[in-house]
Amino acid sequence: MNKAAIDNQETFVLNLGPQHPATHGVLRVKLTMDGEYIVHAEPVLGYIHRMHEKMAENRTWAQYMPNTGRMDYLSALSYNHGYAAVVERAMGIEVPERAEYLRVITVELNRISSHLVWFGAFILDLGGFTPLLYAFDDREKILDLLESVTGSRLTYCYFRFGGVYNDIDENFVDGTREFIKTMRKSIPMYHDLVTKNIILMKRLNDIGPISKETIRKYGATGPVARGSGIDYDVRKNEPYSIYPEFDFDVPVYHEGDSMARYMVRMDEIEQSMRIIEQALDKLPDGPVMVAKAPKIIKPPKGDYYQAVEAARGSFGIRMVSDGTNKAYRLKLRSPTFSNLSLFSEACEGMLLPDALALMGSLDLVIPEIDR
Amino acid sequence: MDQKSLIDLLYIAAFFLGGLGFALGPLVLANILAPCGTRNISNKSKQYIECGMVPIGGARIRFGAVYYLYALMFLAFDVDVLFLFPVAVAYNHGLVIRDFIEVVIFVGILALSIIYAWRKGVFQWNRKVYNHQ
Amino acid sequence: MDFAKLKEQLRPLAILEDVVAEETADVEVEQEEGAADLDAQSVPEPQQLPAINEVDHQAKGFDLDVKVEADKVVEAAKILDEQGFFLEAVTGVDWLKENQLEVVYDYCMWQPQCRVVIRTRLDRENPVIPTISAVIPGANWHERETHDFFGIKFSGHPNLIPILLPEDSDFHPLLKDFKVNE
Amino acid sequence: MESQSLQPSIVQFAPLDKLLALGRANSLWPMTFGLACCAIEMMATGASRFDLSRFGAEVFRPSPRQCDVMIVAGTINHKMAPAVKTLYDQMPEPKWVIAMGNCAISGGPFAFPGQYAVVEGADKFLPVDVYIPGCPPRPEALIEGILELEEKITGSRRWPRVKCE
Repeated sequence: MNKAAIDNQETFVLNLGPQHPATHGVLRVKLTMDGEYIVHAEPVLGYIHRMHEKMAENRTWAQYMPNTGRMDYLSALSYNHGYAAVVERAMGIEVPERAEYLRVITVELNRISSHLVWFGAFILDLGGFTPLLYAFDDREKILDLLESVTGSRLTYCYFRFGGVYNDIDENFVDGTREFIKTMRKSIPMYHDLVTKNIILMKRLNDIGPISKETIRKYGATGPVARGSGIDYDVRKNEPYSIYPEFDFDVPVYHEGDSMARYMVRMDEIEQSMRIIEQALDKLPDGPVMVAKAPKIIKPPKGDYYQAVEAARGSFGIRMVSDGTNKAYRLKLRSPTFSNLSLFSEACEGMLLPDALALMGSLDLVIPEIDR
Repeated sequence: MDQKSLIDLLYIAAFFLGGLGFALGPLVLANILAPCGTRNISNKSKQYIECGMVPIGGARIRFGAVYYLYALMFLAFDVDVLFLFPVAVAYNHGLVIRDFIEVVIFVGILALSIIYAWRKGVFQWNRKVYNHQ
Repeated sequence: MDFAKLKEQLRPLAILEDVVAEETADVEVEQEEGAADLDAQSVPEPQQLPAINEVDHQAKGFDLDVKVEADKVVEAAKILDEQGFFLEAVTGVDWLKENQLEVVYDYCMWQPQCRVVIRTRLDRENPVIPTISAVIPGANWHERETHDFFGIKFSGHPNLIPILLPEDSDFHPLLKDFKVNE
Repeated sequence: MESQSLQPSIVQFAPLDKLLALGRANSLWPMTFGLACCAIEMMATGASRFDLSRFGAEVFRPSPRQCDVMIVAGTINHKMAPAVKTLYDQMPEPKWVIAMGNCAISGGPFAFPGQYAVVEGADKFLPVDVYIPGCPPRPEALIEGILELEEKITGSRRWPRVKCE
């Protein structure tokens, strides 16, 4: 884009503003446009900054658990898991076997529901309305299951330091198996309805290519990285909880375009179901909460880090504790913050509708970016 | 002004007034029935819609000619459809091959402009190149 | 992961800390001239060791912890960037009692799994640290956010305007002595 | 709140106004104004199981010029407040505001002493008509809120009220 076009007023600045159907929240992108082509895109954040890190400093450790469900409300249980795991690592609490299994089952169910919301919203961005209704219909089944165990539909607060607070019963197990049966029938239907649709192929194939180097330079993780051929999944590379006991594979596509990221998430739904089935088969009995759960949580002095694989990437918590019952500093490393930071470089010179397809394939949840 | 042409004039007048009514009617109704004036806090009612933000820069800039060509293409399709109405009324005595050929020729000539635009690459929407470096 | 090569490269950057004697003394103190630009004014009577220590991943969550001088951060970023690390996060911590601000850089690697933490301490009155966004563009936003919350000035940063707070905000909320004025 | 009161229309007939109110109440077009977690519950309400279109409110218009009701679904913070005011101004009359979720009612979990970023409640600068508590409120609660707004517009409630046993 040569300088002549920019300064003699042939470009205009367009606000892909806070209130926009395609930004799925309050992300604002200042687009300098030359006709339909984007010259420069500059995301502006902070429209839903809710002081999660400031709140960590005047809440006790247990009081902060509901906050973790409100950062990335689509995969809230992974955030519960990250927070519980970092405090357990600091205090050296051993989580009983059954609680670990319950954690994995609920986190993977939550990942499927998050991918279903992404699927519906992404195809909505590209213009198709019906897949959203199918996806939300399946998702409601998951929400019923998770609601029967955790009590809430979206912003979960199910984990405790040392286990989970509520055990599952028989009809949760049957309900989950029933759900997996129906989900295995709807996945081919999604592929026939959407993936094999020529319009989607034309809208996604080699649109928004992101190279491995860009991914590494910006620190993007999760399905965005796996769409560009990087085999990085925190569950496999830095095993935590009991993930090593399940055999599931990590879908990696090498094209690096929006279709690759789309296919990675669609295959991940299948992998999550495999994990859930294995977890349900090997579900041990026993307590769900650690025997002598410490009443007052006072992690020892020092700083600790824990990364978990949330639906959007590797969510990390750096916890600095000074031995009191409140966190001294809690840094939340949100995956979408880094995933979005490569957007302005990736969408240089693209058509506006293609940039929206790229933004949809990055799967953004804005309150998680602004924290 | 014999009887028959008067009735025809009446038809045209009725058709015209009906169209006018359909166009202006909602405007008048909306203005008299809706509460006049909107409540506003930072009196930005008249500001252009730009996702809640203040629009940056004016809209009067030199933009690409491709938009203009796109409008021309719409015109070609629109005129095409517009003339098909009287054609449908005029050729209403059954399927006569001669009528069919005439309509095909009519539509074909109008379609020629679209094919011309297709070959010239209007639909590719590729970027315009600046030659004044 | 074999830390040896990595530790060798990062060793000259680590600041010299007078470590209590019972620290593993197998690492001999090599006071090579190259460290002239370090703050060599503290004559090392007590045993001074470069502050690189391998950390048990299970207990702390990362593998290598390096304390670096404020102006060595860009060099460390270059070394880790060549090794194939990517930047996870930039964290600011406000140590009010020691009147210092700490900046922690988290680096991570895809294959093989390894987490390196680069720490540096800044004086609390005018915290200035060179930016690493030239080496790692991903750090651009992380540094802007740390500047938002702690007021740490990243010298050389392309556009150090608030990213999460309103554009015209001049307060830094995560400092321990932050009081809401209205 | 400094916004003026609702000015009456030029022509006013009681039965005509009742008819208009019934029409308006049963075709409320909400604005896609999802800020945070409540937006996902709003989408779930619009989707297939809870189906907001049974009450005529499933047309979510992105542009404020074509909406009747602004559902504030999420947290308003100081950086977003001017945009919310602009959007409210740009909506044509008659317009209503539903504050969905604790954040829109009173700042919710983010209203703590010493907080610097959240506007504690949409009614600090918007004339809110219906408040829907919950964090996030269930889709049934949002539907109940829309029925509450319909009752406020027409004066009578057409749908049966759920008697909690």
